[in-house]
Amino acid sequence: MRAVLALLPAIAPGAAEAASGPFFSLSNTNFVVLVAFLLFVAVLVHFKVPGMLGGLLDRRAAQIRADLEGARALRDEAQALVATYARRSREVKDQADRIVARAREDARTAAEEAKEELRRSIARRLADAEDQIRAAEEAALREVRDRAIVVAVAAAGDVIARQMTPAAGAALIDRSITEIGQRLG
Amino acid sequence: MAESAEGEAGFAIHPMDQFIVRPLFGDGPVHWYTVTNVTLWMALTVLVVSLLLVVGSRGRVLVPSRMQSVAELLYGFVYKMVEDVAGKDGARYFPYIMTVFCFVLPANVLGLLPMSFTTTSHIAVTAVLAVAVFASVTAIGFLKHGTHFLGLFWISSAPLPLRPVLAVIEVLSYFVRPVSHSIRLAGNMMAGHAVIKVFAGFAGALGVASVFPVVAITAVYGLEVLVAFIQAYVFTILTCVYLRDALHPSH
Amino acid sequence: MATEAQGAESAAGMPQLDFATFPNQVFWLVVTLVALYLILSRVALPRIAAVLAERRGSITNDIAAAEELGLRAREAETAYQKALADARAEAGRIVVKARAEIQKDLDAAVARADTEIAAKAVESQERIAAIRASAAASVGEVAREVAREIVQAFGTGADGRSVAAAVTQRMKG
Amino acid sequence: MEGNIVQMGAYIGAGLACMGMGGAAVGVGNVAGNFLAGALRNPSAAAGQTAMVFIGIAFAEALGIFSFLVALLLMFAV
Repeated sequence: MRAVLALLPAIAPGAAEAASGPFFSLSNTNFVVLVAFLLFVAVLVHFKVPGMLGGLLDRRAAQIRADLEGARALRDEAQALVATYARRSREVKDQADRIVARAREDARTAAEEAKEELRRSIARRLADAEDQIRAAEEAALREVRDRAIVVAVAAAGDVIARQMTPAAGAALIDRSITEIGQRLG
Repeated sequence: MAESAEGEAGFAIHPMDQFIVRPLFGDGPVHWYTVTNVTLWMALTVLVVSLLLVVGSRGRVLVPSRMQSVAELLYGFVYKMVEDVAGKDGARYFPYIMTVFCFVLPANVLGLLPMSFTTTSHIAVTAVLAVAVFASVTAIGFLKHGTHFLGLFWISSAPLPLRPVLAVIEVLSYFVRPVSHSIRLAGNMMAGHAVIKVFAGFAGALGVASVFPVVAITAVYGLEVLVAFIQAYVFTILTCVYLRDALHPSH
Repeated sequence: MATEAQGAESAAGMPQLDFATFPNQVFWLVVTLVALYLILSRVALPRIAAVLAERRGSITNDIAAAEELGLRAREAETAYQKALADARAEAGRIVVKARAEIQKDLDAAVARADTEIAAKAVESQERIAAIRASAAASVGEVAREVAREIVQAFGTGADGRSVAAAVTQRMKG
Repeated sequence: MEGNIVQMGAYIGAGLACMGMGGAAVGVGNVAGNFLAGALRNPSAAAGQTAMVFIGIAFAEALGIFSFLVALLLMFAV
């Protein structure tokens, strides 16, 4: 606009020539129109029309920036959400691995404990069984021995009873008395 | 006639002098190639448009500067107008319509400057524009629809006996289009500038009271700014309307 | 005014109807329109259209990307939940499987222990039987031995034959 | 009063032609007034019809411009 205004004097001669007389005169319609035009521009400036138009344009720019940034923010937000889920899903692998590993570990320890327990109980059962067997064997041995003694005593009694005569009995008694006397003495 | 006007009452009223086409350098006959004030102001129009649309959009930034914002608003305004009025397939012709708009609007606005020359106040200029629009729209109509384009004049919704009469009227109004199209623009621009000049002519004889004509001219300036924009808008939207008639003659 | 003689009347009246200037105006108008059209269609309009399209594209792209990312986030969430549930199920399956294996091992071990115990029991049974059998043989011998000792302790001499006969007698009865 | 009777006729004709502008004024006022009345009744529909209003005003005004043109022609070109 200003550049165009500056151009005006260059082309003015042609126009000014049309209306004869000096330029700065009320008789020169070009001058009058120029004054009115400047007044019109002054009125516009006074009512801040250029500022209003500038403000309108600035508001448009601000609106566009807000739109752009709103969309960008929306996208960033979604991206952040995805990132958190990506992180979490990476963690979930660890977590899942941990869960599985813990389960496997638990199972293993449980198995070991159970085996240990089983080994102990089997050992106990074996020990019991062996004790029982040993007792049974001893009982068998003892029974055999007892029977041998019973048989021996009874057989000895039989033999002695068959051989015992009155004389021999008296002699036995005598020897027994002396034996007692010896022992008492 | 001019002498008699000069002789009367001391008023220097030459409202039409501002429209005289004269050579820019020296005096002489106006040949078709002569560089005249027409050349100058049309060149200024091109300059303003280039400044606004080419230099203004130079940055190509997403958040526009003021100049770029103006360029985008102009673009969006005309594009929306073409799309709304002429339809989606009218968007192909958007550059042509934008060219028309980008000639008429700056020419109108530049004509408001004091001592300027208003190219659009000349019937020769607006007639060329209007005839160009008329011819190209008619050509588009026939190229797109062949003889169906003539259905534009045959109002099939009207009662049969009335149709020939209506057809005559429609054809007449179709051919009046470029006339009214061109004279509306030129007449509007001419009238406002002539009024301003007439008021300015009063000032010389009024002395101190010439404040009144000056204030009146200021008021007319406000009206003229409006008229400059509205006439550019109307010229462009009528172009779109004619284009729509060519693209969709059934409506 | 500043016009030629032949056009003076009309030019002074209405310059718009001074046909002498028409070729000039039409010529320059055509030049102007062509220049404007070239400037607009070659430089200005594509540039502005590109800026507008880029802006709109940027916004729609961002919003579309946001929607797509949101979708992916939801998918990731379900995948996350699913992975967690899968892990729990897997853990449960592992525990069940491990328990079954342990049970199998335990059963096998118990069976082995049972057979071992059973074998030992059989062995001890045999040993007891052997003891008994050997005892039946050795009882007579031991009893003869002991009986002779007893008889001798009573001072009455006894021959081995009678003692053995007595023992045999006893063992039969 | 000296003068040309043709010129007198032309000036009278120009003045008469200016009456056509009154018709244009009535037409433009009619369009604008009816639009305003309609817009006040249904403000939501008004925004979409501003283009039609301008087209209507332009048509009505063009006829006034024609009479103005006739006046100019009579004054300066006849």
